[in-house]
Amino acid sequence: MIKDKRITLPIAEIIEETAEVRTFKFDAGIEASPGQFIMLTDFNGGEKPFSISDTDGKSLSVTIKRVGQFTARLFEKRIGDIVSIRGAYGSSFFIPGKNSGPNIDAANFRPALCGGGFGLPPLYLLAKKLLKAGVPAGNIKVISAGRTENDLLFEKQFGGLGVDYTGAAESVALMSPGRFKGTAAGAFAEIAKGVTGLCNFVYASGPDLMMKSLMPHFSEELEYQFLFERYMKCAIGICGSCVVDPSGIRICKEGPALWKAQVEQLKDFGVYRRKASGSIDYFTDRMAVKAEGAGE
Amino acid sequence: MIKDKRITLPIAEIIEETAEVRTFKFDAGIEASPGQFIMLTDFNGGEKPFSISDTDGKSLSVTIKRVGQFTARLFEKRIGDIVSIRGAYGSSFFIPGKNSGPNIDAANFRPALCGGGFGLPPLYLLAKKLLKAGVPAGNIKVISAGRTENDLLFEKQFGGLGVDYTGAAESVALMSPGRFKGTAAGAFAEIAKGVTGLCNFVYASGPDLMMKSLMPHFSEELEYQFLFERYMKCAIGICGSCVVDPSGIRICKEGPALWKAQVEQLKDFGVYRRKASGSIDYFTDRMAVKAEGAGE
Amino acid sequence: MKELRTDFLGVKLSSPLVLPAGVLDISFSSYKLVSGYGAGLITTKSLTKEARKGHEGPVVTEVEGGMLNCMGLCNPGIFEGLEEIKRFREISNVPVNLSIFATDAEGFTELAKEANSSKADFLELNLSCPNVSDEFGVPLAASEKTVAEIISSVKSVCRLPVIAKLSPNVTSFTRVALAAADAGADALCMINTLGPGIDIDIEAGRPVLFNVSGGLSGPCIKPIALRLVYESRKAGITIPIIGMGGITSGEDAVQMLMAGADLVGVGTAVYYRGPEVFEKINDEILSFLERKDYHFISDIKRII
Amino acid sequence: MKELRTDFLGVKLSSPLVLPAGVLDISFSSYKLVSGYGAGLITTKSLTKEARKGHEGPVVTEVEGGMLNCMGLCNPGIFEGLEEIKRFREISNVPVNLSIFATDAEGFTELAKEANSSKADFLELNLSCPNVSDEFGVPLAASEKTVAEIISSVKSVCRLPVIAKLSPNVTSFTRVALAAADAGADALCMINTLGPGIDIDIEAGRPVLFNVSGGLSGPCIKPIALRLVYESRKAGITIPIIGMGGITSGEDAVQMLMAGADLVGVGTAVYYRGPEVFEKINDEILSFLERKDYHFISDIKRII
Ligand SMILES: Cc1cc2nc3c(=O)[nH]c(=O)nc-3n(C[C@H](O)[C@H](O)[C@H](O)COP(=O)(O)OP(=O)(O)OC[C@H]3O[C@@H](n4cnc5c(N)ncnc54)[C@H](O)[C@@H]3O)c2cc1C
Ligand SMILES: Cc1cc2nc3c(=O)[nH]c(=O)nc-3n(C[C@H](O)[C@H](O)[C@H](O)COP(=O)(O)OP(=O)(O)OC[C@H]3O[C@@H](n4cnc5c(N)ncnc54)[C@H](O)[C@@H]3O)c2cc1C
Ligand SMILES: Cc1cc2nc3c(=O)[nH]c(=O)nc-3n(C[C@H](O)[C@H](O)[C@H](O)COP(=O)(O)O)c2cc1C
Ligand SMILES: Cc1cc2nc3c(=O)[nH]c(=O)nc-3n(C[C@H](O)[C@H](O)[C@H](O)COP(=O)(O)O)c2cc1C
Ligand code: FES
Ligand code: FES
Repeated sequence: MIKDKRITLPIAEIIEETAEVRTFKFDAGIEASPGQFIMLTDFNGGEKPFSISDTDGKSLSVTIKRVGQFTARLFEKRIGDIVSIRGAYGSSFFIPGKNSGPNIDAANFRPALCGGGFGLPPLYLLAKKLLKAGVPAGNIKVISAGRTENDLLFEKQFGGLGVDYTGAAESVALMSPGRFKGTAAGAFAEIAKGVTGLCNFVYASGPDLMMKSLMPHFSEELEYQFLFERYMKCAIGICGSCVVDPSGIRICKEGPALWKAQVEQLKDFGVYRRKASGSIDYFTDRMAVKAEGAGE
Repeated sequence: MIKDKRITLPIAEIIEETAEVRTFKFDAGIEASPGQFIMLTDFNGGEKPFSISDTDGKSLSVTIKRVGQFTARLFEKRIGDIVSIRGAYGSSFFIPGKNSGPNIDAANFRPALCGGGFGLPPLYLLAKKLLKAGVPAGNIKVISAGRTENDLLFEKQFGGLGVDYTGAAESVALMSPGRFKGTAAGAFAEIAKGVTGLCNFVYASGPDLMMKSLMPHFSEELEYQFLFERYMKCAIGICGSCVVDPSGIRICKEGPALWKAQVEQLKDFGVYRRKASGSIDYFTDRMAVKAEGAGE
Repeated sequence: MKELRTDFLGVKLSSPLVLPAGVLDISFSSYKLVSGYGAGLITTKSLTKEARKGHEGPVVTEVEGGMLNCMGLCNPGIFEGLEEIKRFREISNVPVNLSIFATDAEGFTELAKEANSSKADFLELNLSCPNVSDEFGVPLAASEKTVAEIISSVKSVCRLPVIAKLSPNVTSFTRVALAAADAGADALCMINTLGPGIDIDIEAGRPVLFNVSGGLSGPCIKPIALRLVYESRKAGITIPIIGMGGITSGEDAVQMLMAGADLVGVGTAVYYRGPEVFEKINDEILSFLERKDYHFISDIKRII
Repeated sequence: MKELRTDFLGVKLSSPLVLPAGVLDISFSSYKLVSGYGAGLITTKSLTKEARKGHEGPVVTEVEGGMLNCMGLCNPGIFEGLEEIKRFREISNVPVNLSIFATDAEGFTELAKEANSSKADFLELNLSCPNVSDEFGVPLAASEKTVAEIISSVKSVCRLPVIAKLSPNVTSFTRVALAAADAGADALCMINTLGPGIDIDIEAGRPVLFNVSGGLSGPCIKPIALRLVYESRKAGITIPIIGMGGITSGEDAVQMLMAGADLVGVGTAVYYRGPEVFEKINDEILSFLERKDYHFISDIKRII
């Protein structure tokens, strides 16, 4: 019996989110929770991890940014083209009353959802599930970070949640003219200021440096979960490619969603990542600036 | 996942039934129905089929006659010696209300159980299960065939069923001085005479020629099941060693308990058996005489 | 209309599914059973000159993903074996592949001569029995030279198309495959059982099989079978290939065809899905053709 | 008192369980994770002179009874690799087996020299990578001569005990094992992955692995691993053997010891039972010793 069945199927729908970001939808009935990811390949070289940005049990979406060779090839695909996915993999985000975490009930749960670049889409699925679990829409603060206004993702979708579920989640767009100008961290501080006492949990998802830049604004007792990206090859916990230092946490298994207590142990967080070979790749100042400044 | 797990364990008990027949009991919780068999080995050469003569779900017994090298070696074993069994295998006997067969309810079920030699013990388990299914003890006629009185098996056990379950099954011993003298078939005819109209099903278990010799005494509409012995190697339906002609029935899978309709198709029944090599071995007159005369 | 019928060395088969040597094929009744369920070609148990009763039991043991067997080439011998084919011919037209086994070219050739007068359609040379090997565990026919010798010799006397059944347990499989084709084999059959392997009963502290080791078959050897078929094609083998090793479902059979096989053997799967497995796999292949809008088996052959 | 402690080439190990090359062993954190769960010896990913990013994905695919992988020897290169061992040494005393890979004796020898200055306890030569082979799919080190050459050359420069890791994909395994022992290997490690094998996606009509084929590991290769260990002993190998291939449970580990191994590798089982598998198997071995009233691992070694 094969535990990990791959599903090969045509692309059902392609949605252009921005010039560089598209959502690919598949008629695949995969059980998945927010924060989890799939591995996707077209059998032409490369199999890459993508967070699940939406699922209703019958269909599943991933939202992909064109960054290199593999994603560029995906952007040439049309509806009906065949790709192959496996998963869902990894740990998922806390949902009050659904899985284990702090003892807060849905009504009193006031989370901030901070996403940078393609870190935002998994927070969309999270927001949907939070609403479904009974968290009042008005309790949910979404902070989206993008380089320019054009990079801001899922503004409409988050707005739509307001329509679908009473009391829309607040979508705060940052770092674009006419809105908040600054970093994700700055926006979080701003939000936190505005809603003091109202935010008792943070979900963050994006580049290390963006997530790390949020932390100085956290009160000591604030509980959080960060969604990590590390180089993934097997995604089933055996190759060691995605392991973080020094705890040996496998981002593909115990992650990608890590708890505060796990994050606090990390010594590579925001400092370095491992490349495909396993060699250490230190974040450069340029990257730091890029990440801090662009939230991506 | 392994479907067919072998159980290796010490012999829990050895009961001397006759000089040449012993019952070996194991503390093995194997699901088994009457008629089914196990494969038994001591890892010293040979793995052989033996019918289950008793089981209560927690322990299991087989009753073995010393006939050749393998069984002789078994007779040297002591309690605590380790052997290995796998199974239970094959089809099982009809039990009214429990599995499919003729539409007779337990109360009106009046079976004759005809066993020759080591064919008798599986009928003991059958009798227990019939009683448990609600067949009145008085309805069950047991015909045991043996060479001499000393070869008659399980007389006490069948008697014991009378003690355990009200209305004992009748144990008719044959071909021994002071009892019925003649063949199993003769005994069956006698019984049938004595209980005309009372017997509406026959179970037979023993050498081909003994079972075949019963048939002339059957009325045309009489339904029956015979328990077959053929050379067995794999016992899981792939090696082809136990297949009977011309239907391709595998005695280890579709058998060993065959229905009338299956028996009627056989052309090897009572004519030949296949040897370990697969070559055909015709029953000789001597064997026929032995089988007819001695029920073994 | 989707179509399972296929042509193999000039003989029409109703299905590409083959009953391989050694599984439910001791007697004509077994052939009948299996062909009745839709196998397109029946291979006999490998026959030797004399009857062999095979190894003492246990002769099979289930392991993760498959099965070990050390039947030990039990068979009734060539003469009784040919009788079984004759009996089958009286009741069925399904083609028969006569498998033979010997330990040298002379022995194979002698048996091949007997095959000339048989009712079989093809002659398969079992060059790969893992139970007959030298002290270092090398199968008799691991060498290109021996394989070529046996095939040429058999071809020189045999009127039937000759199929060489190869062993996966060699360092350089494709070299042997090429040697077999060059020597005149009309088709190749791959793979025989892998290994062999050992199962150990830890309670008894003994090997489970009395012969200690046995050939590995079943689902877990499929990846290796697929590779050897694929690599044989890549190495330039153009004669037909009967691919086998772990084929249990229509998906498996389609994979085998895609890897480059012309026919597909289904052996150990009988354990998992019964002799009905042939009917089931035929149906599953048809559904696949239907769903993907292919028409013939040939449409999917060698497409990877 | 039952005892898992064991001695291996003069080094004390807390358990006979070994993390084999290639599984959760890119970085010191992984070594820590796995040794924390009770592995007695940690093998590094096979290191090459330069960093290698490995093959494009998909690089793994689950198959019946196991897994195919074609990681492609991704590793950070010998220098960064030795740094990982150094980092591990700062936090743990669990012995480390440094695995290296090169394509010829010269390359192995160059790497072995680096090993002299490392914190590793043993040097393992990966002579058996299925991903580096000639056009006929023959692993570089299938020949007795090449194996002997590499080992002698490495032995002449290396201060660490040398373990030769052998490939099961050769016609005559025990001959290669004997050659390795004769050439001075201090221990043997067997087996590397089997095959390789191919998995095919029938919907796409494509091989699943981008490298087409990958080495087979996991439960289904255990029978073959057990046989090769057993046959090595029978052929007269007396140096220690690290046995691996599909070991997933205490029962499996006991089988491997009974077949003749001194230590037991546990790789792919991490997929089925998590990194906790080492703790679980240790416990399962202890229960077995308890139940059968054995005292030491050595009591069950080679008893079949
Ligand atoms: C848990 C997780 C979730 C992700 N979710 C999303 C998502 O929802 N949307 C999205 O657009 N991207 C997501 N990514 C990133 C995505 O995998 C990479 O953008 C993609 O692999 C880039 O491939 P490329 O060939 O186009 O670019 P490349 O030029 O190969 O690489 C560009 C960047 O992607 C990273 N990358 C490349 N291959 C991998 C790999 N196998 N594993 C991890 N990172 C890799 C590189 O480190 C590099 O920083 C996620 C990554 C992880 C680990
Ligand atoms: C379904 C079935 C149920 C059986 N139940 C019992 C039982 O409850 N009690 C009992 O004493 N015996 C039973 N037998 C018969 C038992 O298997 C043989 O007596 C035993 O195998 C003899 O082995 P041996 O080496 O002692 O004798 P051998 O000298 O080897 O043979 C003596 C006889 O046993 C038969 N035999 C040997 N090996 C096998 C085999 N592998 N499969 C079938 N027959 C074989 C031979 O054909 C021969 O007629 C049963 C057989 C079958 C097929
Ligand atoms: C019980 C058994 C007996 C076999 N006997 C033979 C044989 O006599 N001759 C032969 O060439 N192959 C024999 N084989 C090998 C099969 O023909 C086939 O090559 C192998 O089992 C792989 O296919 P499978 O996985 O579908 O069973 C035997 C296999 C099994 C399981
Ligand atoms: C993902 C993966 C990577 C591997 N990488 C290596 C390697 O770099 N060097 C090596 O000698 N063996 C490597 N192997 C082989 C293992 O060390 C081991 O020999 C084999 O997997 C059999 O053991 P198992 O079934 O317990 O995994 C690798 C195996 C796997 C599954
Ligand atoms: S990607 Fe292989 S262990 Fe996580
Ligand atoms: S004993 Fe093998 S098929 Fe019945």
